[in-house]
Amino acid sequence: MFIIDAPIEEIIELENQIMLCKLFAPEIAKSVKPGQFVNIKVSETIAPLLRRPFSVCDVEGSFIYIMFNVLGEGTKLLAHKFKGETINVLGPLGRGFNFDGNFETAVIAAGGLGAAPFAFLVKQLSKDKKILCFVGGRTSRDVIDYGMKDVIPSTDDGSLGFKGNVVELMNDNLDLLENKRLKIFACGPTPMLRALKEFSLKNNFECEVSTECAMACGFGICQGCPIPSSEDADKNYLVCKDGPVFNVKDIIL
Amino acid sequence: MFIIDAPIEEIIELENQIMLCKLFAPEIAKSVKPGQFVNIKVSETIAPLLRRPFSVCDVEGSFIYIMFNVLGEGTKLLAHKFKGETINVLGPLGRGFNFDGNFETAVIAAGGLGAAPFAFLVKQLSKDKKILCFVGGRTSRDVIDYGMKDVIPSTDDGSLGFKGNVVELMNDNLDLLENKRLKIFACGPTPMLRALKEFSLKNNFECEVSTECAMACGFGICQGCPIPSSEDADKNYLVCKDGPVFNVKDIIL
Amino acid sequence: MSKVDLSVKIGTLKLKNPVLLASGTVGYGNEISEFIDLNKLGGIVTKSISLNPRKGNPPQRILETSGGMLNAIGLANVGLEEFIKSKIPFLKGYKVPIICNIAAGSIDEYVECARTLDSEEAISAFEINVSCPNVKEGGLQFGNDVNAVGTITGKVKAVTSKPVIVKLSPNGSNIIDFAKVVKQEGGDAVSAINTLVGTSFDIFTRRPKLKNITGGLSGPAIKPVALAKILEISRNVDIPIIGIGGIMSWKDVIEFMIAGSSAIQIGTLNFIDPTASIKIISELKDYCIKYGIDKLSSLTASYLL
Amino acid sequence: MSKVDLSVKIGTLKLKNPVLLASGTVGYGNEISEFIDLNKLGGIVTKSISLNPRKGNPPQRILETSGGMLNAIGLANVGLEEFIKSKIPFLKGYKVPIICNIAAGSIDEYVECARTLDSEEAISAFEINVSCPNVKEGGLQFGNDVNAVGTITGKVKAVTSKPVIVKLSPNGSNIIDFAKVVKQEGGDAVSAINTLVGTSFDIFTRRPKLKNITGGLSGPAIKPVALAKILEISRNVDIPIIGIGGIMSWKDVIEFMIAGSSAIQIGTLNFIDPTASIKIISELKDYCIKYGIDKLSSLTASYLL
Ligand SMILES: Cc1cc2nc3c(=O)[nH]c(=O)nc-3n(C[C@H](O)[C@H](O)[C@H](O)COP(=O)(O)OP(=O)(O)OC[C@H]3O[C@@H](n4cnc5c(N)ncnc54)[C@H](O)[C@@H]3O)c2cc1C
Ligand SMILES: Cc1cc2nc3c(=O)[nH]c(=O)nc-3n(C[C@H](O)[C@H](O)[C@H](O)COP(=O)(O)OP(=O)(O)OC[C@H]3O[C@@H](n4cnc5c(N)ncnc54)[C@H](O)[C@@H]3O)c2cc1C
Ligand SMILES: Cc1cc2nc3c(=O)[nH]c(=O)nc-3n(C[C@H](O)[C@H](O)[C@H](O)COP(=O)(O)O)c2cc1C
Ligand SMILES: Cc1cc2nc3c(=O)[nH]c(=O)nc-3n(C[C@H](O)[C@H](O)[C@H](O)COP(=O)(O)O)c2cc1C
Ligand code: FES
Ligand code: FES
Repeated sequence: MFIIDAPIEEIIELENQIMLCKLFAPEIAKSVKPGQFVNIKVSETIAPLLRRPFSVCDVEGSFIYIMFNVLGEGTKLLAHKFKGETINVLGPLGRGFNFDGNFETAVIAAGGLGAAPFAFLVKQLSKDKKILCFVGGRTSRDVIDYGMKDVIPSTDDGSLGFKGNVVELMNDNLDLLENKRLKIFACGPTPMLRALKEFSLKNNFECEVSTECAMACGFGICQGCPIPSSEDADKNYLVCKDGPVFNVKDIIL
Repeated sequence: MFIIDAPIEEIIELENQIMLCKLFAPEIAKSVKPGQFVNIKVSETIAPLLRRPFSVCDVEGSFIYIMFNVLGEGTKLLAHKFKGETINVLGPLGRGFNFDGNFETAVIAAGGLGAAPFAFLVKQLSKDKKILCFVGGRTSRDVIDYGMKDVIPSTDDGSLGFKGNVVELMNDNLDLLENKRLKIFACGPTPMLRALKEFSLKNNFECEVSTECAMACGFGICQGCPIPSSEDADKNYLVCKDGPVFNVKDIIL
Repeated sequence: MSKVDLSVKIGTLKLKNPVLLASGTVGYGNEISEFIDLNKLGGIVTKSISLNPRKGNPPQRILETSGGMLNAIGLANVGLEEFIKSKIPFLKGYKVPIICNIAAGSIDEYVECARTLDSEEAISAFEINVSCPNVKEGGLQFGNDVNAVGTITGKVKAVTSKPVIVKLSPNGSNIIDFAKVVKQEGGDAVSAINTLVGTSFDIFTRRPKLKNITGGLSGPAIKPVALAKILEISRNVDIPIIGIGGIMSWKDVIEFMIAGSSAIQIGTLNFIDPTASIKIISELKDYCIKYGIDKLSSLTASYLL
Repeated sequence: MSKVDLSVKIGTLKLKNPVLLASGTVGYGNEISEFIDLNKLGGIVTKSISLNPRKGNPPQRILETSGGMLNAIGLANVGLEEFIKSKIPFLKGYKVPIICNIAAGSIDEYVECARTLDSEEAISAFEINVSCPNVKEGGLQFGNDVNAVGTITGKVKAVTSKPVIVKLSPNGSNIIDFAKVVKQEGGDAVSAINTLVGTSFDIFTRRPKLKNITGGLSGPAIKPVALAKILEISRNVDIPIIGIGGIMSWKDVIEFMIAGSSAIQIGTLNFIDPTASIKIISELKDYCIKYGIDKLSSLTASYLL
């Protein structure tokens, strides 16, 4: 884990209110794995007080990318930064995706900004796996497939691809999935992950999900980010340290 | 009084840590008088929470200037703004200098950043008064005479002009002042104003001083900025509303 | 569109909207009237008035802190007589409800002020300040004494027919007891909260930055504390609550109402943006329209726990 | 240069500098040891330990507020046995003084924990948490009861020879009474403050944002309150104080010491910058050199009022 002042190399608006930010962060770029995240101090003042967690979206040499949605005060301040400004980045944090396993096809399932961690994962997977990406959004503008390939889209309003959510989309394409040695990698809103858990259990698919939770520290000292274990009723995992990526079987969503 | 989002037309460093900022603020430019101030929100967040008061340093057409010292969080944030950014300005506030009076020579006495309000005052006075400026600073770098003329400097360390403070400087130049119909206009640290009060009372000079005080509102609603009246022990003036400029006789410094 | 009803009731006091300006943060209305139309407000709570004028504490009286500010004004005010002579006439020019805040150094002084002001038609209600942390007499001396607060409430009620609101201190652990005694003694509502006691030192002189040593903490920093106090009262005592403490936006107003407030007061925010209250009122209206809320007052204590 | 003495004493407890990491903001030291050399610290206060493991409250457990944060962790901890088995061995690898914070649901549980841990040489002192606002039993139930705090102090003192520090709540108006009873019952020091009770609601769902409804407010927002409580104790009770609440910089440390603290704890700041404590220690040294302060401890209670 490193704490570095990372100069912004580039910051662009990908879509309305969706930003992509390229940071010079050699130590992190060298050590980060897909699915891990960084915790960013978006201002030098106490407003906002806490860091903001973002998945590492991609890595290129000494640079890391983060992709983010402008939601509240923190992401608004971040979106207004300029090239050359420096932000303080803590990372890499958490456990990323486990993609060394014994599977042939990696199935990506992304809902909305859940697309964030997958450019990096897809790049790594491309070396020796087949890849199939299911990407959902509310409307065609919300279908974020940055860095993905072989994308099958869905939208809530039907404005692009299948009309429905990502899990319904996958169900609809079950023939593409059945009888494959596959592993699902998913990220998106909790209701989507919940539906996906059911879907993958039913179909006996291996599935890892990247979860989210309000965080204070990001590295295990505040106990602020529990997620209940599905095996032990007395146990919580910490999203920041034991996750954010979990085998979907291990957690209660 | 106006509350306006004023775009920054220009922001430059005059001296080490002393900034000059030109703002497009037509309503304020039109109505402000020398010695009045504006109260500026330097950030859009709650850090810092309160506005920061600054004298209007000069006016040019629809533009006002403020000159400031980078001291704490607020002025640091302000110093890092760029041309084109907008800041929220409330003003003009307070009572400025009264320079219509029956005098021939205006004597300016400025200590350090006390120079701030005088470019504007000197401009107005130039129409029909003689002007003599005494300007003090710790070292030659701290002698700020922006927009002044006929400047006689002093420094604490003797690195420029007279060695000593402004009031000692004026005492040293008493021959220039005696037997003139003059009025002193002063701004600077409280100890300087205190010494000046004594000096002007002793020599029977009319003297107005611009005072400073911690402020919350800047326009009379918080009662945060009292300055004791020298005439009525039960009375406080408010620096923001009854001042910041006072006849030195009226207040206890 | 215009069918949205922003009006609220605090006991018998009816206000056209829940947005009041808090005592000590708006003087007697004249300065802020240069920025806003007072008539648009739910009401104004005047700077605490005492029987005799008070000069207040010596400077430094205010200090910014992280997300808040400390004040130790010390109830500087013009006194009852001057208030009647020069401040009420100004306020009479408006139709905005005036809640007159009274501070005092003795129980009798509260009663005397209320009795004298009872005949002033321009005053819609009294707010009894028993919770000022910045004066030696009165203020927190009463604010931490349940019996005293009960006595003051009862005695003030006895001399006026106007609604009596008691402004409570957040500096104790038992705000419920205070709300209960106010209700029991006939008080019409409570306001919560006044400021939290705080201080700060200059690290070079080693002296307190405020001449009064301690001051009262206000602003967004205290918002979570205010909400917890309001919720506590709301869950335990059946009395209308005027919520105060760190409100910075219309969203905060909604949050305070959900937590139990019938109306709210804006304090520190007036210093930062004197027009904020009016903007907030119009944003509350937009919110009601957008979310189909006919009566804003239906939000009061609408929490789901 | 190196003649500056940063060491401080809290009763019989000697620390090489006044900077401790606060309970609940550093776990049991292992995660933060990836960022800093624990041996450089004045000490570490471990996450509150209870007799049995506690799962803590369900999420959402934390929430950012203006200049602060609310937490309702609910004393999630591994329990006494596991603490001894796996956490103490890790900490033993360091020379840093360990202050073991104990939380409990009953007086007996406090005593039982202290008795069991008394033989652990790695533990330098106990900090008794009677002030957690986030659990139903223990916590504030005791924190607001002077007699209970006295009994706990006395009974814990009776089973251990290690220094006993009692961590006080800021949620009452009478912190002096608590400090007095701690001293009277033989307690070695008090820590002040724990968090202030606060809450927040989601304006759309109308539910509290924290599952536990209320949480504890920490961070720079509460700094003025902490300083006022510390000053109050310092002026009235002759007992060492460990100052806590919103410390963000070396300047804050100096301010807390001037206000009466013998040592201080850094809490929320660890989340924002886990290296901050070490930077602060070196800045304190620079400050002492620059201003010719031989003994940093001479600042304690050096206020000029
Ligand atoms: C491990 C992890 C990885 C993440 N990766 C990304 C990413 O790659 N791209 C991205 O855009 N966002 C990501 N998020 C979410 C991101 O952290 C939040 O959007 C951000 O903190 C919001 O900050 P804000 O100040 O703009 O909003 P706030 O003002 O704090 O809140 C605005 C809204 O966002 C919600 N929100 C706040 N914090 C979180 C959070 N931690 N998780 C979910 N919702 C939150 C609030 O409830 C509120 O509705 C990630 C979160 C986690 C925990
Ligand atoms: C009527 C008036 C006119 C002013 N005009 C100017 C001006 O033209 N140019 C200029 O540079 N400054 C001026 N000041 C002072 C200016 O307001 C402060 O320097 C500024 O508020 C500091 O903000 P900060 O956040 O940088 O510092 P903070 O972090 O708030 O404080 C840094 C240091 O500045 C001191 N300080 C804070 N506020 C004030 C204040 N109001 N007055 C004096 N010292 C203060 C603090 O005690 C501290 O030592 C004026 C003040 C007043 C009241
Ligand atoms: C400068 C100042 C002066 C105040 N004076 C009074 C007062 O005279 N009487 C009173 O009851 N409350 C007074 N208050 C308290 C406010 O009315 C309010 O309860 C408190 O500031 C919390 O609200 P806020 O966070 O919105 O400011 C004062 C507050 C401030 C900041
Ligand atoms: C997430 C979190 C967990 C905490 N857990 C504990 C705890 O277990 N025991 C305890 O005595 N105090 C606990 N505290 C309180 C801190 O030790 C400290 O008293 C408080 O946070 C104020 O200091 P700060 O403002 O520097 O954070 C906790 C605080 C936070 C923020
Ligand atoms: S965010 Fe602090 S423990 Fe996970
Ligand atoms: S600054 Fe508020 S009254 Fe002067």
